[in-house]
Amino acid sequence: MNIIILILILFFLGAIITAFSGKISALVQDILFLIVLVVPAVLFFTGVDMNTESIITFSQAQLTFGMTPLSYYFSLIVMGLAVLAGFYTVGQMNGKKRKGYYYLNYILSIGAMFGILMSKDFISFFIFWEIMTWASYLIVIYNGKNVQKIGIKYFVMSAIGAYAMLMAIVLIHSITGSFLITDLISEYTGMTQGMQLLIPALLLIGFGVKAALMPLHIWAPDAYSNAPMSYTAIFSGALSKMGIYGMVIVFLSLLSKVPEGALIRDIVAWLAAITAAISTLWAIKQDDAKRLLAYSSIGQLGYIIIGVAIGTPMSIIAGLFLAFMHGVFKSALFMVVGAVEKQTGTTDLTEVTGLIRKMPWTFLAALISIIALAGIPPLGGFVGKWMLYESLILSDHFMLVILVFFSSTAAFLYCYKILFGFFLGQEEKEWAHVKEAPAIMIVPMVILSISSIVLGTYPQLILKPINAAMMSFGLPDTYGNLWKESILFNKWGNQIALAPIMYGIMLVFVIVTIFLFFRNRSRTRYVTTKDISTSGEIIKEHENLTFSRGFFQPFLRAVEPVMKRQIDKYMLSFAKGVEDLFEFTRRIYNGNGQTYAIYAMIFLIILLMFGKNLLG
Amino acid sequence: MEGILMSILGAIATFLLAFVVGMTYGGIRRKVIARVQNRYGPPIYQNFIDAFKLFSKTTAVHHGAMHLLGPAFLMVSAVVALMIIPVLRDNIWFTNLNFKGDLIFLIYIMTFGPLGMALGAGQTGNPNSAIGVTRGLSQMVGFEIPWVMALVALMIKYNTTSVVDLMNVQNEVGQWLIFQNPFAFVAAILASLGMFRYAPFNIVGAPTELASGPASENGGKFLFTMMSAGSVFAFVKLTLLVDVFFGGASNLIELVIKTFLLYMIPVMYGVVNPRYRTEQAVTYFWGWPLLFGFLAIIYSVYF
Amino acid sequence: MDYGIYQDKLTRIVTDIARSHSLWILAYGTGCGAIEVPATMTSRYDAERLGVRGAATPRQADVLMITGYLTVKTLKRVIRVYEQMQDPKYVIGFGSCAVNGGMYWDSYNTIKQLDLYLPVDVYISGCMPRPEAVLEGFAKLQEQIRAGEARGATKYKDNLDYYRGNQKKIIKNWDFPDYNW
Amino acid sequence: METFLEKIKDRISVNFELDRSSIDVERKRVDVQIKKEQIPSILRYLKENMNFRHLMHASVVDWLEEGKFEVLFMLWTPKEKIRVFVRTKLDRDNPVMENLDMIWPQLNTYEREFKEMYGIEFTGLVAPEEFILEDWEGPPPMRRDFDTEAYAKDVFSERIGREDAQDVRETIAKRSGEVIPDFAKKHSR
Amino acid sequence: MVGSPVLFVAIPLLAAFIIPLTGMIWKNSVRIIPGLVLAFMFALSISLMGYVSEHGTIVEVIAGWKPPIGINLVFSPFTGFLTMLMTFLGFMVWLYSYKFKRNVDFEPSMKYFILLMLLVTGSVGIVLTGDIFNMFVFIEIVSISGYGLTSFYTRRDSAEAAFKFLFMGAIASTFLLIAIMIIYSQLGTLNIADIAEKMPLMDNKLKVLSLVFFILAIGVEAEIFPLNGWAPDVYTQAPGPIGAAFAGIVVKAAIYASVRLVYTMYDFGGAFDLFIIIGLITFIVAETTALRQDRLKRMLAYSSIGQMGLVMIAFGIGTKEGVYAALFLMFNHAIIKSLLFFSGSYLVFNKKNKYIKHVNGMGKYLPITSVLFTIGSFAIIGLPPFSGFWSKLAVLTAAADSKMVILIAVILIISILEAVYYLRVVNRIYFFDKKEKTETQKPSINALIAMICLGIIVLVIGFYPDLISGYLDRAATDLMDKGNYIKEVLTINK
Repeated sequence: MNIIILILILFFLGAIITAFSGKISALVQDILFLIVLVVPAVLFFTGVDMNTESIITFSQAQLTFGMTPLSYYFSLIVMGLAVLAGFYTVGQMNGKKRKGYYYLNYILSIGAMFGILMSKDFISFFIFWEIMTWASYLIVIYNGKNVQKIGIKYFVMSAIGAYAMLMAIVLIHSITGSFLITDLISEYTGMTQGMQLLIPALLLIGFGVKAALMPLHIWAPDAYSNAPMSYTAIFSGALSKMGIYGMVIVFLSLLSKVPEGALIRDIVAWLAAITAAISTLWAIKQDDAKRLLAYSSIGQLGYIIIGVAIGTPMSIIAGLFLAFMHGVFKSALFMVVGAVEKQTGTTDLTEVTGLIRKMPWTFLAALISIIALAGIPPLGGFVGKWMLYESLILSDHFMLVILVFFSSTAAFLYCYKILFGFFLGQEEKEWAHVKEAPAIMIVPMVILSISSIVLGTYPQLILKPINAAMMSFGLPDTYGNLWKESILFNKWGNQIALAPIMYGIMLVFVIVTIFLFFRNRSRTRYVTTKDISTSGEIIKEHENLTFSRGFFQPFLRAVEPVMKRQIDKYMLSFAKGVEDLFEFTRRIYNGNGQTYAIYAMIFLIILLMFGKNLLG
Repeated sequence: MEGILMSILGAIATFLLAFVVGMTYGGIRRKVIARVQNRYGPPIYQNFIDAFKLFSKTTAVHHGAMHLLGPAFLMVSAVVALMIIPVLRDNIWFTNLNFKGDLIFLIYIMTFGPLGMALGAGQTGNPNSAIGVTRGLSQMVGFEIPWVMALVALMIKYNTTSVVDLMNVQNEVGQWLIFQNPFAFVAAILASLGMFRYAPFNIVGAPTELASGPASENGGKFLFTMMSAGSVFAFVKLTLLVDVFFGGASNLIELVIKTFLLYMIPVMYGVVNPRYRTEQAVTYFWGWPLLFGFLAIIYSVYF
Repeated sequence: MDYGIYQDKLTRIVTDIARSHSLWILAYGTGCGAIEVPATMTSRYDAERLGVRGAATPRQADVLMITGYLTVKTLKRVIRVYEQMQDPKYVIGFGSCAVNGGMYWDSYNTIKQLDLYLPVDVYISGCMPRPEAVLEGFAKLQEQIRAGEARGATKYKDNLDYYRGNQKKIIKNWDFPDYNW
Repeated sequence: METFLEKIKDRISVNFELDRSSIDVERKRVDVQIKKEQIPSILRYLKENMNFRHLMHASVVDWLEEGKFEVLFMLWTPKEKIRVFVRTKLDRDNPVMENLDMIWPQLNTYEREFKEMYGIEFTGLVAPEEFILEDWEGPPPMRRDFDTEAYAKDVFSERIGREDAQDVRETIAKRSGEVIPDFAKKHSR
Repeated sequence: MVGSPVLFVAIPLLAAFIIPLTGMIWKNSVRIIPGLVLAFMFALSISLMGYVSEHGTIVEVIAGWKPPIGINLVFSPFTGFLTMLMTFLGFMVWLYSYKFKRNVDFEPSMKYFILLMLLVTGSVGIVLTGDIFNMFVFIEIVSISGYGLTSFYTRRDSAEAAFKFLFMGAIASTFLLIAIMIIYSQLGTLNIADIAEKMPLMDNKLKVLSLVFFILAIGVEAEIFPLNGWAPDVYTQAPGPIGAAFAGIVVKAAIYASVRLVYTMYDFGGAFDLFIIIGLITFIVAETTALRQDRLKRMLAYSSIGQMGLVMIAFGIGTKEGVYAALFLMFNHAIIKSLLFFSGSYLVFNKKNKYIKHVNGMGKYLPITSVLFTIGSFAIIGLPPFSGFWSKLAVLTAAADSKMVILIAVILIISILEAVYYLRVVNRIYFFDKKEKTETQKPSINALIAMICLGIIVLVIGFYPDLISGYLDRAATDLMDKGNYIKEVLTINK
């Protein structure tokens, strides 16, 4: 049996077995869950190579599975995150209800993502896409809060995307007579101009929903924040990347081949830039860590989409690199929030304060991930952002640079807010009992944060697969002279020379830190955060002076004109208008037999009037 | 071995230069403010005395690891920025790590310090610190936009993100960029008002309002670290402006003259202005500076 | 004063000179005396030329200026502020109220002898002292520092029991944190 | 104006049983005295029915000789710009009164002050903590029978040089040759 | 050949007469015998299908009169497929309703099972017959048993619904008869194959007139807009399983009739456009109306109408792929909608008005039924890997091959609405708290078996659509090949 099929079967059978093994014991269920995640990952990393291909034939369609360099790259994200978040999940779900339901959908969605990446034709792509959608939908409504609003919003937006994609798929089929992705690519240039624009546009709508591109993003904040955090790590880290994956295919193999593609590319890039800017502002406004990170995810996906959409080799590298990094640090952050939620029971940034001494490891993971998220050297986030700026400037997208810069500067605001809200500030009596999260939750977070450090210094670790993926799209081999293209590094010639800089920074960091930190630490004593200068007032035990409400109020006042207009509201009022319209059609059926008879007569008359046309 | 020793010595020399110049400029600023207010003012070396006193003060308490690390972050960021910026043009002195001095790298590494400091300030538990930090971050969003617009205008025009390349361009043309794209200079200098955080943009550490904001729990050596990092930062910012708009400096005297003249702009603007409120400080940068930024970009793209 | 590693006399002299020329004051404006501080700082008298400069918080300050009468309630805050200041630190009692209660000598809640509770380095008399007097007070303080005599902080630490005893006599509900340096 | 003030006074006296009432045309004010039981109702009446919405001030006078505390509420109407003084007398030995801060919330502050300074009890008053006198254990200090000098001598130590306890006023008068009238000698410290 | 198609008609009719008699002896025989008959019919259809796939179409002549004069039954891959589907569903409905309301008296329950059997028989007859007058007769059988079943509960509302149905049915019968008369007067024959052959001889105007009358008449049963006003009432008022029978059996038969008209009897292509237009309007109106329903069964009814519109669209595309898609849709719809009606009836079992809000929190009390309902919902929305996806894909592919881009867009947009209203129900089942303390009815074991069977079919077809795609393919080829039909029917020698 082919190994890809084997992995898929393992996932799907394993999901069902895991779901029902809860009847035996919770421990067995946990172990099975981990086995079902780890074994396919091991199989994948050892057994799958670019030559494995397998075909399942149906009368309607041929399902072709195989791996491309691009899907290998994305599989790295999915498989790695799935395993890490899996361990985290076991810790987080410990003692929760309906574990079977959760595990089932978790594994199903992972399997579906893997299926998407391994699909070489649109039918299996779409099937797995939809499995992923409803599995994630079922997890989004796991908590059962506001299901009618959030769940329906997510599902409707997904349905819009999926049906747009489906339409594109059947159009492709009608033109090429095949569902294979490679056939589409090879026959794309021969299509009519209308189809050349329509098909990518429809596909982009489909992918844009999952990648939370602007007018299609309205589901994301609610869905991200309502799912359990261990899944949101997957949701934002891996699942949204499926949209990116599709976009890469559309942009690189379709739109870059026709001159009209530039229009769509620019539109998407602009939408993405606006998405990034606006959602960053919204993230600043949030007081709930989950929602904050949700908006932040949308913004970060915006950068990735910009990189992919611009389409110069450099920007694609930037986009793909950021996609990986975003998977790493954003999952770590969601895990941090989940850990805090588990230990304190809330994610409200205005309530929880001063956990740094209670949960030091969690804080460390949060700190490193936040630094990566903010794009500050020497961590991984910076490398991606740097390449993005470079590529935007070199390709003369100057207004996009400004927008991206604006949003990434504004991102510092929420970065600080989340660190401050949970971990800094005064220690409160209410959280005095809080303990560090269990090790099974800590370890994945720490591994992820370490990888953001490592990838900042050694980006070539993932630049190699990125390069392979890009070469598979016919782009030039940039791995060797990647940095030549960027004017940054020509002092060191054509080798990858990020490391010396980063070493330099780290050296300075270590020297100064050791000098100041340890020197000061040995000479000073720790005093509690209640011992602060407050005009001589002695802070009582029940008093907490932490500044947490209305955190960026002045800033938000400054940007209020932008924030007043919400797409969400427009869409809702549109939907409401449509429903009212349907109320009108409903009245056609008024329940009166005579009316129905009149309808029949009118129908007869109309048919007779147009009877001549029936002759054809 | 010798090379390493030399580069370490060079780094120390750069640091000392930046420290001395930055501190002296700070002293001059105090003197200027005093004179504008019809006072005699402290001596120019007053900042050195203050720094030395702070350094010699006992520092007995800290509020936790981040509090200890905050000033260290600030210092790291200042030193790294200093190591990267090309101090002198065509001179082997003071070229530490600067791999042609990438602008984007510089912008980011310069935000790293304040953010680290903000974390340190956060852990002290003093509400004033956090308020100051939020103000500072808000203001940063404000001034970064025109600042980046000005830089992007130049980067697009000359298709480079390197400071050294920009300096070379000015040398080849024989004309400073301030004359080639005056709008960019105006936008950048207006943005730098916010960057220096002098009045009217001193909303972060407003002493009478916030009890000096992020610094409010830091005394002694912490404050000394912050003060010297601030001086180094001031030097870095001035050098950057000089490099980008005034063709850099080929020797120290030229550098000092150019930076001093530039430094006087925010100082003079500050002495005659009261303090803004936060949203005013943010939206200030989205008015005229933004317009100049647009003009700069349009000018560099179409002319 | 705890000089720690600065045992060397030359270093001590240099630091003392630096300290004397960089006095960051924390003006505890308890009474009417607070109005004289701005006059001292601004253009006519300009205390900044002596290196005197306002500090925002006790952590940064060197000099605690108690400008005016002290009630029991404010004494508590003043002690707290003083304890939060970092070594070396000096206290200036400012105005006759701070010296001996002044016109509130028979008030039911005015402290009439500040040095029972805090080690005062310099008293500036007057009701109110004029800025010239304030400047002279600073000059005196600088002299003391340079001479190595202004050792209020050490005195306070060494005789903490004495000061605490006096303080506790006045302040009934004692809820201070421990003095930690 | 006079008739107008009279009218207001009449209107009050129709509704409430007043102990004493007068008008002051020059200062545009009506002055009424009333039993303490009727204070809440009269204040509410004045506030709601007669548009005296603004509580300007409330204070206490210690009539040591009478053995009474006089509590005074000054109300003001922004429309006619007229003041009404409502007074009541409490027994000095047992100064108890009803809590009034539901009529004007700012009365809470006044009541806390009266409680600390005069020892007047307000039944139902909710005060979060001490108002001015932290850790005060002595008698209410603003009562006229409280001997502040003795108290200060007892609690605070005098700085040496102030033992003579000269009266400042007298010393200055002696130095400058000023003649202090008799009535001012006793209680004018 | 194991049996003859005649048995499809003969056995049930015979049984219908015998049952009252056996009922006097053994009460339960009234329940059981119809089930046996239906099971037999299903088995027969399977065996005949096996034969047909090897030897080709069976044309059974009744009483020895050869076509075009005599009455004949045509068991082709197309009709056979539909027969199999209908008999299977009929059996499922019987199985499901075997103990559906214990409190029903003996007398009505007798009526119920006989009528159900007749309903299935009539539908099968419509499909199998090769003669338009016979078709009329079978339509009347279906209608009359349908009226009876609608008013089964003998309540005011069900009587009203039945009356509406009757009213529309009467109009339909009239026009059907007129259309048959026109055909007969012009061509002198009633045999479909014969008519198809002679059709070019007929006057164009009369041709159009007769087609219009046919469409009007059959459209009532086929629930096309605007002739479907009776349907929601009937679905709501009839017993739960009867909704499934209507959606899965009767409507399919009617659709078959109209398809047979357009594909075989008449020879002009404009009718295909008419199919698309009517189908589209039906689809849009029904689905939008379903969105605004607050009662579960009405919602299902409108959804059913909408699906029929989609089937019409698929037939209207007119290519082989279109027919394939339409057949696939019919199959899926029959299975899935029956599943939804079956499980939905238990979810709102003891409620008078059967509001959607009554399903709140049922996931906890009726887990299996709820899961089945969820599967059905997901399938009918067209989510992979359930069976509904493949049929939807087939429709869209067929439309795309015919370059009907706007049609695809409309179908997909309306499908979003479908997703919305089904998900509302599913959300209510699982994530809302049960409000009032109404007692819930656990499904009886036979009902559970029926539902699970259907659910398994949904899943299996979803994972492996090739199970039936062979049948569908042959059926589609059969329908498209008009000449072959005529030849096979007319050249029969026996």
